[in-house]
Amino acid sequence: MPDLTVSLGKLVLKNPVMPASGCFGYGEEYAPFYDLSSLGAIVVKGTTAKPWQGNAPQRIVETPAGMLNAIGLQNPGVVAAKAKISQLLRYRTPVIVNVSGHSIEEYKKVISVLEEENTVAAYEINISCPNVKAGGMTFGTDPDIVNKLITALRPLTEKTLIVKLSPNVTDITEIAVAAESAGADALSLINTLVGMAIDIEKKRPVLANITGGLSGPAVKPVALRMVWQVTDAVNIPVIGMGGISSAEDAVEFILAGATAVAIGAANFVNPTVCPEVVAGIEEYLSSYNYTSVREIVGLAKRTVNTQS
Amino acid sequence: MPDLTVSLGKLVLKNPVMPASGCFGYGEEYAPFYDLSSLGAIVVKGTTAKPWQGNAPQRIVETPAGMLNAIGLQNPGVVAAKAKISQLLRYRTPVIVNVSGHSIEEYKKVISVLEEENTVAAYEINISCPNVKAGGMTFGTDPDIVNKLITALRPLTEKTLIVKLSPNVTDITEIAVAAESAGADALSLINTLVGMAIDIEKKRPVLANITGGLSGPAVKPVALRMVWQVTDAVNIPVIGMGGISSAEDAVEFILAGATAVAIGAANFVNPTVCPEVVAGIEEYLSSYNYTSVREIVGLAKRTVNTQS
Amino acid sequence: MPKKISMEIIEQENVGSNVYRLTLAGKFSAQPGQFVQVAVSTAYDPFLKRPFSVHDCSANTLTLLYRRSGRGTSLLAEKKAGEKLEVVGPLGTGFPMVTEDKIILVAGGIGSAPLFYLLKTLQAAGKKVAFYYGARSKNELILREQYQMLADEYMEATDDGSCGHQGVVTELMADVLDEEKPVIFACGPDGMLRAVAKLAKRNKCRCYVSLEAHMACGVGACLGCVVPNIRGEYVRVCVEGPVFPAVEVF
Amino acid sequence: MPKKISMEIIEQENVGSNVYRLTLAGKFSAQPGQFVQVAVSTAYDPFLKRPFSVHDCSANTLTLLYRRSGRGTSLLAEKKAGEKLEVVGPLGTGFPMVTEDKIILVAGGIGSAPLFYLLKTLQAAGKKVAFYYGARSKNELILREQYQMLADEYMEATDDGSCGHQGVVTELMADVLDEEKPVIFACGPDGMLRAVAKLAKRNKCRCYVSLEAHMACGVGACLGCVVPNIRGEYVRVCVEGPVFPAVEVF
Ligand SMILES: Cc1cc2nc3c(=O)[nH]c(=O)nc-3n(C[C@H](O)[C@H](O)[C@H](O)COP(=O)(O)OP(=O)(O)OC[C@H]3O[C@@H](n4cnc5c(N)ncnc54)[C@H](O)[C@@H]3O)c2cc1C
Ligand SMILES: Cc1cc2nc3c(=O)[nH]c(=O)nc-3n(C[C@H](O)[C@H](O)[C@H](O)COP(=O)(O)OP(=O)(O)OC[C@H]3O[C@@H](n4cnc5c(N)ncnc54)[C@H](O)[C@@H]3O)c2cc1C
Ligand SMILES: Cc1cc2nc3c(=O)[nH]c(=O)nc-3n(C[C@H](O)[C@H](O)[C@H](O)COP(=O)(O)O)c2cc1C
Ligand SMILES: Cc1cc2nc3c(=O)[nH]c(=O)nc-3n(C[C@H](O)[C@H](O)[C@H](O)COP(=O)(O)O)c2cc1C
Ligand code: FES
Ligand code: FES
Repeated sequence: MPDLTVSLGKLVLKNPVMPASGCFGYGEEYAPFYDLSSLGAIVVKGTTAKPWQGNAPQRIVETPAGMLNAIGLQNPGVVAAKAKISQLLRYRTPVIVNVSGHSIEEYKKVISVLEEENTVAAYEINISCPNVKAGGMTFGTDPDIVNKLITALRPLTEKTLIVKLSPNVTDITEIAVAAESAGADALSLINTLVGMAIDIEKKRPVLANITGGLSGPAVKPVALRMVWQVTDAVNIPVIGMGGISSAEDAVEFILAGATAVAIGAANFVNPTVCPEVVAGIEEYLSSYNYTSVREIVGLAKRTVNTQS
Repeated sequence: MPDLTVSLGKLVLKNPVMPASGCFGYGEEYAPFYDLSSLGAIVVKGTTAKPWQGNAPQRIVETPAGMLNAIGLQNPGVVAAKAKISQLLRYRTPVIVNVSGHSIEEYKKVISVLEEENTVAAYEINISCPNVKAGGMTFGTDPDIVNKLITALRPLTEKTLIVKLSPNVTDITEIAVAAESAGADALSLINTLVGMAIDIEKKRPVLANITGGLSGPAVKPVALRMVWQVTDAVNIPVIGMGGISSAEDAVEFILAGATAVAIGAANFVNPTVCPEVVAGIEEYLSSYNYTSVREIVGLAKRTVNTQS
Repeated sequence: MPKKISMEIIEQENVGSNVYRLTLAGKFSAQPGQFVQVAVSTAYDPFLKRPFSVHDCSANTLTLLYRRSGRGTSLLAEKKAGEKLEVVGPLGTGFPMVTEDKIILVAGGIGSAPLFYLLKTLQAAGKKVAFYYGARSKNELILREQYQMLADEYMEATDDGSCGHQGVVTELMADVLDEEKPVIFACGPDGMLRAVAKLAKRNKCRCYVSLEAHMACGVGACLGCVVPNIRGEYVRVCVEGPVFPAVEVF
Repeated sequence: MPKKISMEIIEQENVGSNVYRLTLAGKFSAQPGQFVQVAVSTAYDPFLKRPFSVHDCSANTLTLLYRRSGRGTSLLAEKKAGEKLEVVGPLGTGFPMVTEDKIILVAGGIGSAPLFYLLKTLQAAGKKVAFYYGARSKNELILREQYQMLADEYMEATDDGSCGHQGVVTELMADVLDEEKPVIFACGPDGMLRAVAKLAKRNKCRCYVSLEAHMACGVGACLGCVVPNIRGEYVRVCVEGPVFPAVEVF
């Protein structure tokens, strides 16, 4: 049986598969479908200092091979979230909290509150949510702001600090390098691409927020390219995501350079996709006689370099 | 019968529908399927000063609701292209030539050669091709270079000068404004999103070029959002494209602010999509009693502004 | 407990203009008012599953009643007996069990779908159930005969007068509410639900409404399907609903 | 002239391990070696049409022979008689008419698909046609009986020796080429085509090969399907091909 363990900074995962933030609630929602301890990690919804109400509905719309969402980071705030997070500890798998805010102070607040107890395994700093007016994505498109934010958060915790990057930029490697040099232990990419849909009968945008974030299989080619680029540019591990719906998709990301993968919208379509992907990666490794998933991280790059 | 005519600078089109560059060869390929004079315009393949060989195969790969291409602007060069273009005049519809190059000089050369005769109705300056090593997209991601390029080309022709923008940027409105202020008469958007795919059996990228350009229905939400943004930022008309496969899609782009639309990959799947979209737009207008397509350009914005 | 289950199509019948009754085989149980998410394609387009109320169910079958209205339902309508469908469910919070003996069900068009199973369940529990059915026209009173036959009382109204009272169904209900103070369970278009809720409030009747919303996950994870409650908080139609006390949401 | 045409499935037969013969009704004509593009879905995923050679055609039918190998062909294999398929064709440049009387067709596995129509057309024109059929194993010599019955000469080879000569099909051809200088038409895997072309060259026989490439448009507009010719120029498999003189491309 191939070894599926991977490391993100200090954090060791039993396998490289986790749900993507915002697509798995606070974990309990998918507990009826399988044993959550089969996940490499549980990643919870974007959490802010105070409760956020989120955007007005309509919040989601289906698009070709994907969907747009404009949830607007509805969440009960860090204090209430903390209680929910402790419930997840019984699954004996690391819990990663996605952290959001309008200002550096708000991000700091979330981490400080969660650091009071030793429940969280890692923080994923969301600098890329396209659906909130201030903060959110604006943080993620400017390398200087990214550097400032991560520099401010780094001293607050010894835990693995993951920075989640926006794909809505000219050069994602620039942001990746900024996060790495400010002390990030790992990177997550991609968050959603900004998109929209128009209702031609009502003659107005379908989403109340006008624009939303595109995810699902449609974005996979873009996500994969960015993982390929970023893993060329930094030395910290990358969690690849964007459209992963099968083990084959996950393997593409790992071959492109991702150390781990996260699955978002596919959970909505197939509630058991995460454990299926774990099993499928294992099968793939076995069929080619690899002894560890770590052997194939970035393998497609080495193939290209050898051939050319 | 509603009026379908629209203007792009000095150029008047009988209807707002045209094929997207690179998806319609030099026009003849689709002539067996319908009368090309039913098109608002014919847009031909990216044309360069000298012949370009293009990239090695494999050049295309299907993706969820879309495709990646890495053609690399294979074309016979402007002199040979000129002959093909004159063949198109018999269709009595304007011919728009997509112009590419590695340097400002090369772009200038293409226009100069085509200006020798009065065959071309408009130039679409491609500053956004992701599949060529130098030039191409690099031109399209820096507002200063865009301004310089268009400023250099503007004096060469009195014809309508369209600038085709890349979606692979943090802020597309910045590039749009740069093109407008340098004298562009219209803008085309979007070109393809940079993406990739990996063959998990061969463990290497599917495309010989490694990355390619994503197009088709998958990208429609992103394209529509960018048309919405750009038409807020500039006063020149926009040709909207990216994933349009039906009249409903085309109407979404027009409601978002596009004056005309272009259809790319959908031609490959449905060779008669262009005339079907023309007919469908007309039907839509009739069903809501609009007398002209121009009445609904940007209507979704006015709806939002009225409601909020 | 919801589960993901592959069910075989036993029968697909066209039971009215653009309305289909789909019977699926497989171990399944649900409360009235709960729903399922159904895969309409095995490819990535259409991408999301489609939510449908449980129209009927027994230990080994699940029946859905749906209107062909878009891409997904069109694909669904083409499926034939023998094909398999992936279904996730049962989902959501259905109609509550109540102690009152007199109950009124109010259906608007295809909104009748969940009320068939509810009607049968209530009657099995010994309740007297009146069925009020409204639609634009007679052909949208889908399966009216089955409700007419089963219900203890049956009333109908159409906008165009092609069947029953000409007008809206609430016009038939005012007196009964005033006199009998029944519990009301309603499903149908938003406008009808609001009218029913208003009437219920005025007559001090308890009223529950089943809502619709665009859904992605159907299990409470994405927060895509929310509606504002009376306190302005966003609640999930797929978990806290689809059935809500009318006073909570209107 | 290619056209877009909606054709009805008359028959879909499984004629071998994972191989299907699909017969479609509709006005259609083509040259041997030409191909069609077939829509495998009405949704946007899978997105592109799939290219298949004309296996046979008459004034009112088109027959395809295809191997189920991926998502698109799996969807195609599920289609039933009575369903409609959108087809674009005929496309490309097929096998040329030649003046020589002795012709050898060389098929590798499913590469036999276009050679059936070619065989019949050549025989109708009075040619003597030898059919050389190679595959890994007997079960991949799809429809071998039909070729055996029709061809003027028939030879077969399998890698595993389960049928005919054990080895590659080119091993059977050397003598004939040397003596009779036939024209060779070949379709099959790239390795086989190259071996055939090499043998043809050595024996100074004219040789035509039918190539495959990943296609988007199928009509010459996208430049997606190119292969390098001997001058290093990229030529389109969908227009200049799929049949090329072997000396042009190898
Ligand atoms: C809890 C619940 C129960 C339902 N029960 C039934 C039922 O029993 N019978 C029935 O006919 N319909 C029911 N509906 C509505 C049904 O889900 C939609 O008619 C269906 O999703 C339309 O899909 P489509 O692909 O044909 O339409 P499209 O318009 O092509 O769908 C596009 C997207 O919008 C969503 N959508 C479209 N219309 C609705 C709608 N009215 N409500 C929610 N999402 C929608 C689709 O799910 C899909 O994601 C129910 C909806 C909900 C939320
Ligand atoms: C001119 C021509 C004629 C052909 N004739 C036949 C025939 O008669 N019988 C037959 O069985 N096959 C034929 N093929 C191959 C056939 O097109 C592929 O087997 C088919 O496209 C696979 O589709 P899929 O969705 O099942 O595979 P997938 O791998 O899921 O397809 C993914 C993408 O790759 C393309 N693709 C995959 N394999 C091939 C291939 N071998 N060649 C070209 N594109 C490919 C698909 O078209 C699609 O765009 C022909 C190919 C060409 C180019
Ligand atoms: C409904 C929804 C809510 C999301 N919420 C968050 C969030 O709170 N924080 C975050 O960093 N990303 C959020 N995302 C982005 C996902 O985590 C993921 O980056 C993106 O969806 C791409 O993956 P996918 O294509 O597999 O969905 C959300 C995505 C969706 C679809
Ligand atoms: C095969 C192919 C070739 C293309 N070649 C060009 C080109 O030469 N010049 C250009 O400006 N855009 C080119 N494009 C981009 C298209 O014109 C269009 O901007 C893009 O495909 C988005 O539209 P679509 O989604 O409708 O295909 C090409 C696209 C494809 C798919
Ligand atoms: S549909 Fe996802 S929370 Fe309700
Ligand atoms: S497939 Fe488009 S040119 Fe051949």
